[in-house]
Amino acid sequence: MTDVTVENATPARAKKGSGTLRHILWVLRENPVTGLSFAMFAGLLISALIGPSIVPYDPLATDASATLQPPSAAHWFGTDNLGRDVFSRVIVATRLDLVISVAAVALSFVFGSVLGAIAGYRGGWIDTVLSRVLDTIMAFPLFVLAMGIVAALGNSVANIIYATAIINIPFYARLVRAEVNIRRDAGFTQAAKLAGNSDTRVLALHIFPNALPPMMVQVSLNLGWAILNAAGLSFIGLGVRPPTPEWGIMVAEGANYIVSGEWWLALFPGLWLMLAVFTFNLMGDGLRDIVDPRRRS
Amino acid sequence: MLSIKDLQVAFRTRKGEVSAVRGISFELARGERLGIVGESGSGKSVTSYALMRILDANGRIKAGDAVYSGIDLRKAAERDMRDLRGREISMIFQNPRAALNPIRKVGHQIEDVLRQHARATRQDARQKAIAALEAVKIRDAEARYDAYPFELSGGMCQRVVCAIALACDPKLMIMDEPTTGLDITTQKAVMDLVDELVTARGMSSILITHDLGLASEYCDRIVVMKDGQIVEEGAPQLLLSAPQHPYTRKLVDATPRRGVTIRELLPQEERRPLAPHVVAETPLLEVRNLTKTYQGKSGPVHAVRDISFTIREGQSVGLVGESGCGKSTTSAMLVRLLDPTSGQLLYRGEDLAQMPAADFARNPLRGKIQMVFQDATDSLNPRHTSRQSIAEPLKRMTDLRGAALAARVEELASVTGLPEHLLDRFPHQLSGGQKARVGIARAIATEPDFLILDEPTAALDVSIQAVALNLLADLRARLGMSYLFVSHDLNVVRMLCDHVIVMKGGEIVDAGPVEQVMDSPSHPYTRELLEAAPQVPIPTAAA
Amino acid sequence: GAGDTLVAVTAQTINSLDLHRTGTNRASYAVAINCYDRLVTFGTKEAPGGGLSYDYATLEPELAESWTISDDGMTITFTLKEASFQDGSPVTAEDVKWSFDRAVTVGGFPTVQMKAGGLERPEQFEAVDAKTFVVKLDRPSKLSLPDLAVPVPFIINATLAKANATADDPWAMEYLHKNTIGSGAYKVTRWDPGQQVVYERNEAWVGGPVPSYARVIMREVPSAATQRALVERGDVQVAFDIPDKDAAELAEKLTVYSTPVENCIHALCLNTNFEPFQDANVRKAIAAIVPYEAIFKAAAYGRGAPLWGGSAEITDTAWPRKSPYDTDLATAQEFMAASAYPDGFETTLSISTDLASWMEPAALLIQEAVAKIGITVQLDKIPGANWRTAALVEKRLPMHLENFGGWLNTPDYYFFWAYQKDHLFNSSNYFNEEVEQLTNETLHMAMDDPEYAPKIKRMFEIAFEDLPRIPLYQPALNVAVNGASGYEFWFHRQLDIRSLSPASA
Amino acid sequence: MGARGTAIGLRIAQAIPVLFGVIVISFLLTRALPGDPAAQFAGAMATEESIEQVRTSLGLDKPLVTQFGLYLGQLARGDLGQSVSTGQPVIEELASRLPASLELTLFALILSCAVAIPLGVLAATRPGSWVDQLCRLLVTAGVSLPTFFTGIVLVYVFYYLLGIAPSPLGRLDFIYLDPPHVTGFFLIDAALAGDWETWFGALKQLILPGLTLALFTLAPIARMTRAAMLSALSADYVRTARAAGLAPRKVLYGYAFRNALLPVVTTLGMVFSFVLGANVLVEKVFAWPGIGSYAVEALVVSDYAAVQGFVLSMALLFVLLNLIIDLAYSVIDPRFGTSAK
Ligand SMILES: Nc1ncnc2c1ncn2[C@@H]1O[C@H](COP(=O)(O)OP(=O)(O)OP(=O)(O)O)[C@@H](O)[C@H]1O
Ligand SMILES: Nc1ncnc2c1ncn2[C@@H]1O[C@H](COP(=O)(O)OP(=O)(O)OP(=O)(O)O)[C@@H](O)[C@H]1O
Ligand SMILES: [Mg+2]
Ligand SMILES: [Mg+2]
Repeated sequence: MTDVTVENATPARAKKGSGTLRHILWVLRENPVTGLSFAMFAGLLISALIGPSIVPYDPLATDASATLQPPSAAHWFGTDNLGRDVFSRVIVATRLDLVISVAAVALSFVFGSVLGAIAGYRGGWIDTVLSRVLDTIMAFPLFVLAMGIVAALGNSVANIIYATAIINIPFYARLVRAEVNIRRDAGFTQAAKLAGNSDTRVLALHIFPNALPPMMVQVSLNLGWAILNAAGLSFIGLGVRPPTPEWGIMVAEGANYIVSGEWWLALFPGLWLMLAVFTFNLMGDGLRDIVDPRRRS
Repeated sequence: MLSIKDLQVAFRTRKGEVSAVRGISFELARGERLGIVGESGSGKSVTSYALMRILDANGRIKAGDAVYSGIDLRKAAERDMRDLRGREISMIFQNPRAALNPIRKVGHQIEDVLRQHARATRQDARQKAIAALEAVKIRDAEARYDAYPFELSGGMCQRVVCAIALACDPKLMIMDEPTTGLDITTQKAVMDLVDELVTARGMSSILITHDLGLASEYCDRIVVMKDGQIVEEGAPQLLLSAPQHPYTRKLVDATPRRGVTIRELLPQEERRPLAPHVVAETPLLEVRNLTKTYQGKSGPVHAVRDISFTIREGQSVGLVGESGCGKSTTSAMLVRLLDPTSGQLLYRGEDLAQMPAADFARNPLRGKIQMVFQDATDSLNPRHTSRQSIAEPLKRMTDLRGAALAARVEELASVTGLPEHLLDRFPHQLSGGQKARVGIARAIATEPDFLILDEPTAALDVSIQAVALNLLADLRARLGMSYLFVSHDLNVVRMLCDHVIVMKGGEIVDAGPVEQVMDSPSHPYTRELLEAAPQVPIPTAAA
Repeated sequence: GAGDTLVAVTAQTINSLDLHRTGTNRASYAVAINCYDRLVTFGTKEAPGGGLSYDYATLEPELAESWTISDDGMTITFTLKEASFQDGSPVTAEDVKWSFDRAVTVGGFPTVQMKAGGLERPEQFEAVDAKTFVVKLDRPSKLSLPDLAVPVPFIINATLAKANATADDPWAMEYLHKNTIGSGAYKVTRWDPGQQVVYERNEAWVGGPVPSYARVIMREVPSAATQRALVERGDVQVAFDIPDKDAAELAEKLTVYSTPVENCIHALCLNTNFEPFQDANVRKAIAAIVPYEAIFKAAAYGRGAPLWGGSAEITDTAWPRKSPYDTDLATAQEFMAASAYPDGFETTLSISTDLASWMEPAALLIQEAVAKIGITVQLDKIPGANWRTAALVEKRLPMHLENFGGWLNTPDYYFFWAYQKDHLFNSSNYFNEEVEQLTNETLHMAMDDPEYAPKIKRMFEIAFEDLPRIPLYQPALNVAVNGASGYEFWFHRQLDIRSLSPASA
Repeated sequence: MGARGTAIGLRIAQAIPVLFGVIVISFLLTRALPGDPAAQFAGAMATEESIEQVRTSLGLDKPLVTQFGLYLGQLARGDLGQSVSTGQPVIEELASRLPASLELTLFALILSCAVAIPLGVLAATRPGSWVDQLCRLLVTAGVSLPTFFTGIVLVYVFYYLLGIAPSPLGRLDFIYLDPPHVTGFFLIDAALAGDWETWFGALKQLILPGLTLALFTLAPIARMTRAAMLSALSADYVRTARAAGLAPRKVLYGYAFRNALLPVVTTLGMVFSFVLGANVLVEKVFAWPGIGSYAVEALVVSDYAAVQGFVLSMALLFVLLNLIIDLAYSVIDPRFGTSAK
């Protein structure tokens, strides 16, 4: 009997694994836009991972003899005012920008989820207090709050991440709160309690995962936002430190060169920035479908 | 008046074309009341949408003819169809509250139809709308004109929907499960009203339902649908007493009614003898002065007021009553998901009410008191496969792990008749009956002594309900469990339970052995309930 | 009509109409210049970069008709012109006294600047009669008269001011903050903080020739690109203080004046409080590795004047002057090898966010260059609000860029601020006894004093030997002009609108 | 009406702790800013004493708690203090700059709604079609562009290269005079004064920055409209309306769209407050004299009163906005304020 079940269980489990993979592939194939966005994301990831080792020039190396060169075969995206290769800088910046956005979103995801889940599940005064605190953050002009935080803490990558995370927390918390709230008394929640789960387990393992699909859409929007936010901070001089290449700074600095005709300085980083944000935003629906088992057939 | 020939409807979906209706034909004479019955998904609704040409964008009539009073419904221009809808043919849908625009005054919604079909002008629209409301016997129609749907009860909403449907004196009325979601007493009142109006105006009607009782009570002729086809049609009496098609027979058999045993709901070939269950004298659960008061926004809500009863070991107790009478609240307290405001819950003499519900998860008795939920879909975590759902209580409350756990899950699946290959499916990939089985398997996983069944079959088709009820009866006999069976279907309670409790407004108004309470009801409310339930005029299947 | 209106754009914000007020920023000095008169002003000469420049060497009357200096050099007597304020009342010596009293009393920058010319207390000023005004000095100083030509000692309509003064506010700070009540060439008729200042001509001005433009609008446009577009398209006539790069490129299409700012040096400072920089060889090694040429190109786009590769021998007292250093890896390596840090070290190079446009490219190039001699440099961008405290007050930045420029155009004045112990712009914490003494001696000494030149040359020698500040280049003030003429450069680096006229005229 | 009144009263009451929280946080945030405002404002040449003097006059020598107490007292008198860097009372500056930001934001939102809502409706009526996908791509591209970048590119193309847009110099070209101040909104003020030349002048200035912001806000509005329309169109009441023979227009706009408006209004409110905060960057590009650029300048120089005043006014605006949304809700949705949903 035991042997039989072991044999049975194994293929079942194996089937389940490939089922997930098949599901992902199906989601990607089903909607061309989603498929496209994931392909672009893969491209971004690859350039973040191996970009620094394949770029043709050292992104920090200046070259006084080749400043402000328009795009050419040697410098695909041209060079900047110090003769640095814009293409190399754009590619190398991918990693930092992804790190900033992913880290910021991860932080706000975790904290926002915990806060929102507790508020939504517990209700009562905890909910009231938490909601007021979140309202307070939301009542701030968010970009200015981020500016204030970075200005106060100093403009390091970590602080940019913290600032971005803080201003995003309310969005996650509210979303999770609402999602948890509607499932607080759902049948499967009660069933989970009947199965001997403590409140914490019910919340963490049964209710919360069901809030994931809508959160994925939020995550994708926020990933894009985080990059734009960092770029905005750079624009007003609160970005990461030079000479580190970062898209926002490159666009912000390059912006001053547009009118003088050196359009490539802002255009290419801007294009990459836009491409990344675009990719993130488009990925939302796909991500949601992937984490949503109800979309499986 | 209406003649349909070989109608076929198909939908384009991601998985290719789905044919929902595959060549049905029927005729409807002037003044005739036709019933369409069949299980869920058999194409009843789609047929009616096709007649009205209001199919979803991905659906289309593939073939066949539908002619209404000489107009070819399939070929008619959209303009003409629009003119037809509401004026010649009207529809009423299930879930009346959702069928009304939530942010528009009901009077205006009636006016919209009147004005659209030029039955009213700006000046007299209001007056005609009020007249339409009065026609459906809404009290104080003048005042209701300005009401929004959320300010009305379910029954009143359905009357408004009727008023909209009848506003332009249509010749044909299509009712798609008009009473689902309504209380049994309200259901009767609404159906009686509609029937009266339809008859009085000499209209034809089509009643779509899966309740044979309802159809036989309010229709002159019934067609039975299965998988997009009509399998049988005829007068109710004839059809019900001598069903020709096996499917019809199955349907007729499965319909709960007076004087049949639970086994007789099943198709004949599946009726194995039912092992008797033993009711001991020892009380398993004694409920004493149980009270639950919610702190609502507008003052306290007394959901359960001071109820007491006893459930003995092996006994099945039915709990009936109208929506909102406190059935679910009571069961939630018994199963220790909810703390009572006051009162005692003596489980084998131990007062469970002393333990806060929040801590009960760690109590060894947790596994002994389990529950099957009203809505199987809602009670399964959409992210868990059947296997995970069934294994959950075992993992939490037993030491079974790995292969032993898998074996136990499979055993439970086979006990509840769930095919093994369904264990790795997610709830949305299961049918209603299958979901119900998963719910039951999960509830009995820890071999509880006491099982609460909160309307476990309410969302199921009759034939599936029949199987589920029999399964429960078998399990009871096999495992010697006690049941508290919550339901509003008195016929079901009669078949499954030994004892019955009738609740109203949070109080127990009547209680006693099933036969006594049901056959010679003493309390007027019990009588009202019994009368409202549609009775299937089938002579007890002799065979 | 458009002909008598001039529109100028600048990135700077004017935050007060009163230079004496605490917190008034540099851009606001323009108001004092254009709307008020001083007793004297500087003459005009041809500027080195083209166009006109003020001439430190000649003083000309503005409100004063004439002046005499007593033989001991301690008393200066001014006779005032027949002038009237913009409300019609005559300008009297009392007004001058009240204005000077105000400048030396209110504290902050005006008081400090007055002190530089030896003007410290109200008792030093006397209104002898309506048209005669006397300044008494504690000691003769060559800086006193020029100090009266800087924007600070501007002359206010004292009667009107006093009428608007209160017990809490005896100097009518609130009133002058929002009103210009002078006798100058223009008055401010409209001030939208953060947006624009509108000047209107005072037809009765006697301080100089009546300006051509009846109306001048100074618009604040923070974006350099926008400024450039505006002036290039001719929508504005003057883009004031534009970035070097725009200046370099616009020069091909429009008239661009890039005047090297007198007595101003962009320098790399090495803080002697930090160990490696106490080592003269390290300082020299750095001076020999700095890529001057590249910095001048990348940070200044060749605008301004180079300050490297000069001759080792000092023959004149011109300042700023070229240092004897040039980029030379071998020399740098030699110095480094000779130092206590042959293997290099790590340090931080700080720049200000407010001045990033030149500091950042310069810092990046320096960072890259010094890496070649083993010095690892981390760049640190300090918020503008923090910069002054960190760099100048606390002097806690080991290696940083600095841009001091002295208003009074003498080398001793520069040394006073930038090389004397604890003085504000001595951000390197430099101390050298001989320099202290030389500076003190030369500060008030007349420039034609025979002792003056040798002492100054000695100062230069020491400065280039000790190298607390490595001169990079002399910056330029860039002004693009499209459709106007008569631009004149001033040491205060604000736009003097009085001399401007339409190009065709 | 009673229930609505109570509900709105409740919202106002709920705003009080939020405002207090904002006051505390903004106070602490400003104190945490780097830089010594006293040193900053004493000027480059200031001496120790003059810095101390400034410190005392700004009240920065007192302990934090006392400073906070003083600040609260000031607020209670309706005094937001004086900005040190511009030397103006904060409240006056906000009063003159807020309308500029509001006008720009509102203009951008109206522009954005005019495009996004029809686009969303269109996409919802043809879900999955190429129109739908194209809409999605377009609006996503819009929201992917950093606003300052879009702004600069627009200026470059439309002003510098083509010369069709007016110079990006704030709210009004200098050839016009400001319209007489009534509301502070130039378009409204000029219209009130009947000065159509100025009105067009002001409109021309609004177009590029408005477009920049509108591009950025298309996505959330269009997406929400689409989603809300989709769910409204599949609702039972729409089917009822269709079965009753109502005209498609009536069904689409009278039934589906009005219901879909509810979530769209919420989104609009969020977008509005977000854009008002994000204005900063666009204002910088277009030299727009709004409160965003004011806040940036103040923040950079640690101008406490100005930053605090800005944050507080934004918070008030936020509260007001939520109230307006609630009001809009209560107009659209009769269920507002009752527990029914
Ligand atoms: N828009 C649609 N797209 C695809 N398939 C559809 C669509 N609408 C209905 N169907 C399919 O058509 C079939 C018939 O559906 P219909 O709603 O008519 O069933 P029914 O008999 O009314 O069932 P119930 O009693 O549950 O209401 C079902 O299999 C359903 O899945
Ligand atoms: N959390 C709650 N707060 C306030 N009132 C509640 C709450 N839960 C239930 N009630 C009220 O208590 C009463 C009893 O509800 P209960 O769910 O027990 O009814 P029920 O008999 O199960 O009805 P149904 O047949 O519709 O399931 C109802 O009036 C309900 O409105
Ligand atoms: Mg149906
Ligand atoms: Mg219930």
